[in-house]
Amino acid sequence: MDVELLAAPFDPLQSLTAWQASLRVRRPCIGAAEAHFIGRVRPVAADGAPLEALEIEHYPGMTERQIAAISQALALDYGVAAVLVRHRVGRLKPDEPIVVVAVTADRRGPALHCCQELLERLKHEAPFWKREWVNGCGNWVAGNTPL
Amino acid sequence: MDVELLAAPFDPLQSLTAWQASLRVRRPCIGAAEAHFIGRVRPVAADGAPLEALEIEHYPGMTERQIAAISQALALDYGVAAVLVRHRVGRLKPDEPIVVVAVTADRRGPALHCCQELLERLKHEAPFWKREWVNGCGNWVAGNTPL
Amino acid sequence: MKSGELRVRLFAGLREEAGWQERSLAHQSGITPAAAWMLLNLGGTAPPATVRVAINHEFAALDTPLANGDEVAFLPPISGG
Amino acid sequence: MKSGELRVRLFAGLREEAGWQERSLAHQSGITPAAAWMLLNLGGTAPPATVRVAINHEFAALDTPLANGDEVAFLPPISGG
Repeated sequence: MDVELLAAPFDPLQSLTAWQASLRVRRPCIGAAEAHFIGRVRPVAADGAPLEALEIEHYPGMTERQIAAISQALALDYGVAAVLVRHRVGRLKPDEPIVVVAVTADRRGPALHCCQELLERLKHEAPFWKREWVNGCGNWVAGNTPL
Repeated sequence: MDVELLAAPFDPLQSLTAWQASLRVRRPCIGAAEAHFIGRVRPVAADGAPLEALEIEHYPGMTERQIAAISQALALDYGVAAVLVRHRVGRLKPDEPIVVVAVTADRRGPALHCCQELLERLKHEAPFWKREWVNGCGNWVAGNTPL
Repeated sequence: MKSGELRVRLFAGLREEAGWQERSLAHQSGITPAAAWMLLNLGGTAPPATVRVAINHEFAALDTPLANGDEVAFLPPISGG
Repeated sequence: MKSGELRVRLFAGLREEAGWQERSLAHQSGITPAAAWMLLNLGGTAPPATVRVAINHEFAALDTPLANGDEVAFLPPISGG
């Protein structure tokens, strides 16, 4: 379980590189199956206007706790070996990474399905709120984009 | 569509880094949703014995053509922006990467589902044959591991 | 926070509508998040159905009795990931 | 390969059982992959049900008529990815 909220821009592939290295410290073979998801800021707001920035608010303490609880529960359910979550907070520009989720397991089914469900549960159960900034005005996003 | 067979060991995260850079040449924002899968050699053979090496045979010409055809068809079906496939051939040691599949799209659903189906179709429709080497003896693997 | 108090927190759109992000409230026996919402005049007789409640960083029901020193938060619809 | 010939290729376990990986065969009008399998004595009267056929790098049916110069391949069960 490797969960962190980040206040500054990050490179998901560097997070994955560091995570893989940390897994190799514990055992020579990391899982035979590894699934990742990277989410980035869309260049347009919900109404189609060009987006200036996306602001992400969270509930310090609860957000980290919820992500850790969800990750732990799913890792157990799916029998996966390791889980990584990095999630941005603060003000992001279009195309900046928001989230990376990664799961390593012995088989592709658990890796892929756990990664997908973890992402979905983060979106609905981890306290984050997005505000889209367009022409200097901020609008809170109501809920999530469809799958 | 970015498909390549590799005869030597490779680092999937470096393949992903190069692929992302190549996508950014064409447009400032690569997709808001990106899904990856990495498959590696298991340290044990199908019968549980420690594996010395995994040999992967292919059908030069047909294998590349099949992967490109599958990728193109799925990219169209799911409406995704870009697809990457790297697949090893030759003799691999335990833990070495076999395959990386990556899909970038505007939404998480198409990215995740296309990545998963592409992997499944590669496993069943791209001509690759695996031989497990244990104690100097090679055994052809009959079909795929379950999902 | 003094003993005998509850802490109430608001986030995102709820915070901006109310014009504050954190208040304390006297603890009374049997007080619930629903009662705290009314006592703080947060609008109507109850939170909208889309608002979720957390007590001490865990999701909870609107009618959970609050203990002395609890932190109760009202959370507008979540949009993470 | 000379004109009037077919090329036949075997892979993996099939190649090792037969002891060769590539042969040419005279093209005859109406010849199919199934007939080529018999003519080359690859075992039984037809390939096992798990063996797939490719003609010129595309999957094809066992009874597809082969054209002059075609490359036909017999593929044991695939295990990629």
